[in-house]
Amino acid sequence: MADTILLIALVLAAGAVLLAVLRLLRGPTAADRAVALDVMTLVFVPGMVALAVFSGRKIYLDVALVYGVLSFLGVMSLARYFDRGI
Amino acid sequence: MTRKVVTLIALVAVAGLFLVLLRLGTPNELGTVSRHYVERGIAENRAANLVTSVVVNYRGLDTLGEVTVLFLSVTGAAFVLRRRERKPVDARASRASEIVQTGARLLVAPIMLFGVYIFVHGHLTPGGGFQGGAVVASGVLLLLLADRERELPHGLMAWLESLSGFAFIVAGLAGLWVAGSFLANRGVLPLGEWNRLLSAGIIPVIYTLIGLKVGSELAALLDVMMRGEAVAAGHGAARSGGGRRGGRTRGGKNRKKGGRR
Amino acid sequence: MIWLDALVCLLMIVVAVTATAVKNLVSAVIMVGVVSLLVSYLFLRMGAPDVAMTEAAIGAALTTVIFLIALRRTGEDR
Amino acid sequence: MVAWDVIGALVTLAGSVFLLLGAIGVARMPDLYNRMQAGTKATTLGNLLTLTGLGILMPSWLPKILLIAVFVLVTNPISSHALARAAHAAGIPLAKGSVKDALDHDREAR
Repeated sequence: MADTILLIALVLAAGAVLLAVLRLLRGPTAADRAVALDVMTLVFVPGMVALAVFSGRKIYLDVALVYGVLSFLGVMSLARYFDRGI
Repeated sequence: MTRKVVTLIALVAVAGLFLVLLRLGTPNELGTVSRHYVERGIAENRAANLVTSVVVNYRGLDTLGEVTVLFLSVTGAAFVLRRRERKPVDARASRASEIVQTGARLLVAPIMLFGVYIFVHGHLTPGGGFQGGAVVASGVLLLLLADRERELPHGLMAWLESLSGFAFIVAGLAGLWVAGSFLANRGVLPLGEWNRLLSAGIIPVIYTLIGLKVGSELAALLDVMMRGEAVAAGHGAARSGGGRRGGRTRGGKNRKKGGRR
Repeated sequence: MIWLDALVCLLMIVVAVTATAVKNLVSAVIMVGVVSLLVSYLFLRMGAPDVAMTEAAIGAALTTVIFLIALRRTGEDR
Repeated sequence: MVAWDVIGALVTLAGSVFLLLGAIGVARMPDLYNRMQAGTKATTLGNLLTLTGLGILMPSWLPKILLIAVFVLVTNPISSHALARAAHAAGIPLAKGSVKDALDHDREAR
């Protein structure tokens, strides 16, 4: 029961990644691509946590934590670049 | 166009090959050296994370070389980009908004604390000096993104960087004196109990030194690059004159549409 | 979950090839960031948390910002 | 304790539904600002729900997973805000059907 539901959730998340990559490849401006990068990070952080849960290794959580803490800096530096701030 | 499609197909084929190798290519038995690390590594160094004892102890000289390479590249970048007087690179540069500045003030301390956690716990959890140093430098990056004109404590950074490099060498020489080989772990510090913070002898000390060194070096690199004079300043200004607003993104869009079809 | 690994590998290759082909350099930098994210997930999937964490710490922010500063300083951003 | 497993899986499913909806918005919306709206609000909610569901599945890890969730919750709006403002300042146009540009109005007034 729970496994089936989790499998469906995984398929939905994979679909979200596919759509975000579509926008990344098509996106007319660089800012659209930055949005796609943001969405992909937000999908992959729970993906890494799910990998940790399924494989039962708590140390994998540290990697997800690094991405959760640092990913916004990439988008923010892109924003400051468009602003001519860096 | 055709060439791109052919390249894409070839790369997808290589990807399929890699997927097959992912399942088939794992070797079933270890070599002599790897078997020694796997079987005796925990007993010899008592580090819960075996990778750490390979990186810092068994391949310690290699790590010293990596730190030196990073130091040399940062020094080179600083020599190329240094400038004497301060002036904004672009007069049209805008300041960060209030929300970004407040968020930066709020988040710098947690991010740096997280970096310190990564390199202090290098012998217990994944990560170590390089990763923790990169996270600390990202905290500095957040400060610089919120306010470009911010003055970092350069004297403190220079002292941290050189003292930690010096202490790394001293730790290696201590191993040479006590145990007879450079960067040896045996007998320099007590090994302690497995999976505790104060364990694994000299490994956490060295990883903390590496973390401080890498963090201050990367922060200095970011600082130098952000303040650095535009190499092609006159050139760029001449080309960007007029129609600047939106020209970059929209022009890029049109060119790209032509290019990708 | 081999289909998920295959999907991630495929997406990684497609994004990497597009990063070399795209004309706008800032877009290429963003795509390099995406490749770094996917490769970090793959490292984790293959059981190498240390390598994955290195990729995450370097690729999430530092490479992006260093590329961007270099583009700005050389005036090659158009 | 089977019931908690099912509850955690259901919360995870709800979160991934939001992730998918956000990604559909990113792919289908007409201009950058609408895409950003879908791609940051909906996916942040999906991210938080997914992390909570996985935390329910693995209760002893809940503190660390919630730490990740708190960081995402604090950091992501900051970067989206900065990106939206920067895109507006760089002159990326609104969609055809837009009726009001409040930020532009705000800048004119100042």
